[in-house]
Amino acid sequence: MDTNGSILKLNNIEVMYHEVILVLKGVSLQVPAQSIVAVLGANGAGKSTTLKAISGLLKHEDGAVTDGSIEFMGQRIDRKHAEEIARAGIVQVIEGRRVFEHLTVEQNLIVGAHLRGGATVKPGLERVYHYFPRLTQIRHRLAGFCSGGEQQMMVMGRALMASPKLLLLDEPSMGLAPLLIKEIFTIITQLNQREQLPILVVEQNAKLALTVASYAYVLETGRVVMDGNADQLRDNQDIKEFYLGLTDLGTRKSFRDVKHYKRRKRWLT
Amino acid sequence: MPDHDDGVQLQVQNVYMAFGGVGALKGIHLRVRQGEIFSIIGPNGAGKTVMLNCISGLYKPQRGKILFEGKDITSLRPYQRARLGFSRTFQKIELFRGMTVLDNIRLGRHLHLHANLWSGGLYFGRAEREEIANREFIEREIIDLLEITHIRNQVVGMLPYGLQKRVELARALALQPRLLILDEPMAGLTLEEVEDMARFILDVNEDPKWRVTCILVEHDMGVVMDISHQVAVLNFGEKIADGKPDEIQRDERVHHAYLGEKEDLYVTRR
Amino acid sequence: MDIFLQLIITGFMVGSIYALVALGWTLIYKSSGVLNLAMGELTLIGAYVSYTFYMWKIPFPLAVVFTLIIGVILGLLTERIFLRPLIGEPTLTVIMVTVGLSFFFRGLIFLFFNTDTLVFTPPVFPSEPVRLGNVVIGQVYIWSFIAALVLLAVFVIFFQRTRWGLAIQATADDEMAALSLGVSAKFVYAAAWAIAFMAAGVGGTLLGNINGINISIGYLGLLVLPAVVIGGLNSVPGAIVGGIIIGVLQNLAGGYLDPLTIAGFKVFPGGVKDIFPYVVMTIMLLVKPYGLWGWIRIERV
Amino acid sequence: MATMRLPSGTYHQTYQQDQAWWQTRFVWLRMIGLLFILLVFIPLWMPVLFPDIGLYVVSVANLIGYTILSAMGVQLLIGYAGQLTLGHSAFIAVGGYTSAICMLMFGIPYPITIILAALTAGLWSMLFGLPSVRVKGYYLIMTTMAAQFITVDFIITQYVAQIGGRGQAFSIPPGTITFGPIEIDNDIKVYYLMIALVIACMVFVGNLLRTRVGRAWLAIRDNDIAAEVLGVNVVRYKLAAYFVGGALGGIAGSFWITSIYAVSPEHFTWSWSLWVVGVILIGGVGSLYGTVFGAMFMTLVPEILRFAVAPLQPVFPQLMTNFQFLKESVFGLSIVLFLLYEPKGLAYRWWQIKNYLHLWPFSY
Repeated sequence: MDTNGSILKLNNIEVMYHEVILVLKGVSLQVPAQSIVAVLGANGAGKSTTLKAISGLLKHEDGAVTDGSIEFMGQRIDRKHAEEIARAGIVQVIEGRRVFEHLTVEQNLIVGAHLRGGATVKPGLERVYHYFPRLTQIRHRLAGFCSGGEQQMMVMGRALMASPKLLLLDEPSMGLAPLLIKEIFTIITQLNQREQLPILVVEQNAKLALTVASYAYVLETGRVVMDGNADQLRDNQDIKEFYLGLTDLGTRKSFRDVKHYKRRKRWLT
Repeated sequence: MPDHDDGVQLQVQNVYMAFGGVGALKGIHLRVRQGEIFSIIGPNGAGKTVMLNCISGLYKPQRGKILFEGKDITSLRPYQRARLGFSRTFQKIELFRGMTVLDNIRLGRHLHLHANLWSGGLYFGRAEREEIANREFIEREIIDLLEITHIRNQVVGMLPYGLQKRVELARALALQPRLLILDEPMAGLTLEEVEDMARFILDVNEDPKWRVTCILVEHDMGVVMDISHQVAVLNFGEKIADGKPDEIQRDERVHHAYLGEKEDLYVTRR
Repeated sequence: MDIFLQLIITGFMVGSIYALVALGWTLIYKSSGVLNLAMGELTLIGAYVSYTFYMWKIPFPLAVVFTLIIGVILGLLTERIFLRPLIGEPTLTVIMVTVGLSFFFRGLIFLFFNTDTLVFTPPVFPSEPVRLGNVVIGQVYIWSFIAALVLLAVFVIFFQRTRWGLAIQATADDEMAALSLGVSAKFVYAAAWAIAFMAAGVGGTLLGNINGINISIGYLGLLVLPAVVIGGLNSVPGAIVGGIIIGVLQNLAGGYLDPLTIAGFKVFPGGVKDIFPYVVMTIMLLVKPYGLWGWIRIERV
Repeated sequence: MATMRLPSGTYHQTYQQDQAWWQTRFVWLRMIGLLFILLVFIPLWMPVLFPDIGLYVVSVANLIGYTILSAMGVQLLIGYAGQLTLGHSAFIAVGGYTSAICMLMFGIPYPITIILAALTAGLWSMLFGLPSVRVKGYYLIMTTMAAQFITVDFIITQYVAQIGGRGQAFSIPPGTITFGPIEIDNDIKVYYLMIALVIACMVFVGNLLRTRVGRAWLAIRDNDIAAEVLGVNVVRYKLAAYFVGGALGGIAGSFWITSIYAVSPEHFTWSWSLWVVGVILIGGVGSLYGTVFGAMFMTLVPEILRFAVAPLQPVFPQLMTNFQFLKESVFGLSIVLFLLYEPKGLAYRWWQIKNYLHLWPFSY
């Protein structure tokens, strides 16, 4: 992929938790300006960790980038604190719709503008309500009482309030109804196209992610095992087998047969 | 499904459960037969884990009943269900992280030991004999079966994720359960570890010495379809299908509810 | 009936001072999860500091302002030196550090001021009581009540309206999410301690004007705990209501139960006033384990 | 804490050996040496060899022993069962008063009153453990504090202490406390009683911890949901922990009346409750040895402070009058600094040194 014009570059980073557990073993990826990039992979493959390494939230969980570098718009950010990284313009929407339950919807959004000062609150709120009209009706409700879909919109809107230059989305589809997932992903595409906002999205739902993203990386146990343009990946045989499940079941080895011998085959390593 | 009661070990009847007005389970019926592997699948947030928590007694359903071998257990506490032979593992590993593997497994044996405050405090004599017999059982039946001999004296918190999952299974088995509840045992494992885990589950299910009924919640469709005898599909708190794995794979409603297209059933796979 | 009214009103006014200190306490707990057992000593420090300024012939309002400033400085220092390195340590360790701090502060205070009761001279508030019907109230109480109300109002507005007020609440709700938006958790903790020192300082000053300054003000920290528990540990309105409830109940207990003799038999020989808040709190917890407005944690597995 | 590595060349052929306490001959020898120092050297030889300070050392040792006994119940509750408590003085007080009342009013022999004290304090502790069924964490701290204030500051001060009719003091005339024919009337006899009680309690608790009862406590501490699913009756074991914790406190209280002439509520203040929590934190939470180390640290530091201040007295005469405050503040600061820089406690450091020496000079 074209290395120039990327606003975010991860060069072979290693991440350790509690100084012992190695979670990422050399991950490199790039986000070109104005594009949507997806990171795919299984539970525990290190997708969320990658995002937290970028946004600096890792330090808060006693993790650290022990090797490699992260550059954002030409500046090293891997040693910086979460607060400085947010100020620089990278805002992460963390997994699991973490709203401030005891604040109202609008107060939640205002906290999002924390770093940008009072003057940006009004235009910011207008922009968020434009993209998420549903939030307008519930602006004075306590966030804790909102439904899952509303909370997902709220956390995305809250991130928008911080006027990000790069948005990191962690599992935006998790636990949402199919209809809502569609709505959320439409808005993600709109944000990218109208605002030219680059987005790095982590998803388990590979099919969905590959429809909105232009480029994707596949993570497996802390390593990038594959990357390519979204349409290339959609046609790739291994992706089909392991992420889209497109092979017919007859030819695949059954887990019942594995029982009494150990299969040593590893794919892509 | 033909409605016959023979061999039914666990029955879930019309269980309803809501959190803060949002229905997590809306009238679920399940029938699990003695000795089978029963899988519950469905998208995230469908209520699978809530269902397991109701079965193992961590939540008390607001309506409906749960019967185990014909006996109403709806209002029994989890430890009382453990006495009946329930045992489980958790989605996010809930091991005792500061203890060794051996001590974790010893804890699983709690119900099979009898020391009390007095005999335990004096130790020498009854309690000591009991502890040593117990150690023999653990070494022979559990540690050997699950191939964790090499790590038995290590502190659990320091082990890699895959081994922790295995230790959790070991601890659940130490209870010598009759019903084993497994909440996403494959999540986060490498393919090889998944194969091992599937092998262990099949072992305890098929080995005449164990013959454990398993209730399995899992996202890995490959494993679910290969090893289960029965599969139930939950979606937004409702059961939308129930049957043999090949029936489920053909079921139009399952495809529809998951995402709308046939191939998407496997989107959640690993 | 008059006695009853008298007790209620006095209790209400003293309770408003408790509420102020309880609020500072809740704030630290809410934002950083620290159970601060040194609150009584913070109150003592406030009382002695404002007394010192007043004795230097600085006008009382100005002395209070200086106390607030010193409170902010001490709060920031305490947080920076003693509490910040403990982020991520087990809760018990953090609690014990606050216990150590309370020993440290108390020792220092008495090293400088000795244990004798000190009285603001000349009295700040006129000693002439105010009469409302048959109820007699000292002016000290009225002024303290007003001061406490004003400060409470300021705090509530701060939380509801300002950027940092929202940020503190957001951090209390979900620290990780707040961090992801660039809210500095360190600043929030520091602010919480600064505010707690300020609230305790004013509370101590007011109480010092009522009864004179001695170690008994330090026990306020222990009285405030039942107040915040009754309100629910992390609720701001809860702290205020809890403080007032404790003030009223304590006065009523002191008036009617201390001592209580029924048919010549001493049912309560004395001392009820001091433990009454704790009895109420324990009973309350058995009925409502999370206080009036405490957050209920849903355990997920 | 991780298990100690065995020296190479030592193998176990039975599970009994593998689960034994003292696994090598070296450890045996060391324990016998320790017992010699404790039973012969300190009480018998010290006063003879060092007449100036010998008895003082014995009395400080008695104070350490009392601290160990007091803290052991707290260690069990906090360190093993995970039930935070800030009111343990209450149960020590119950023990002390039970012993004193049984001896003075009913003439029951002292050894039996120790058992009665343990039972009474245990049951009283269970009563205050009841809220633990519903409340957790910080709320539990509050109910244990309530136990302290309700028991000591109200019930004992207002009712129990009045029984003797001489104000709050409950004096114990000389010759009241006898152990069979032996009258416990000097520090050395108290010392032997202390050693016997400390060893008995430690062995009892240590044994409990390696059977299912102790493991159930650890399970509740680490993860009560998992514990319950494994068949542990959480409520019952929590109450059992309160019972044993309170009973140990009762023994401590019962022991302490041998060293004082009158029992009064001032011996069982809230500060002492906090103090014993400090002991286990500094010694190491979840370690029996930690209780001993912590008790030594917390007793010796103020004693050393006292010696450090003494030479300054002629220069600053007011220092001694203010010594109480100075001591308090230095002590508070030392707790804070200790927890800041050694948060895992002395037992952890001890374990590190031991492991280091064990492997020395070949540390692989």
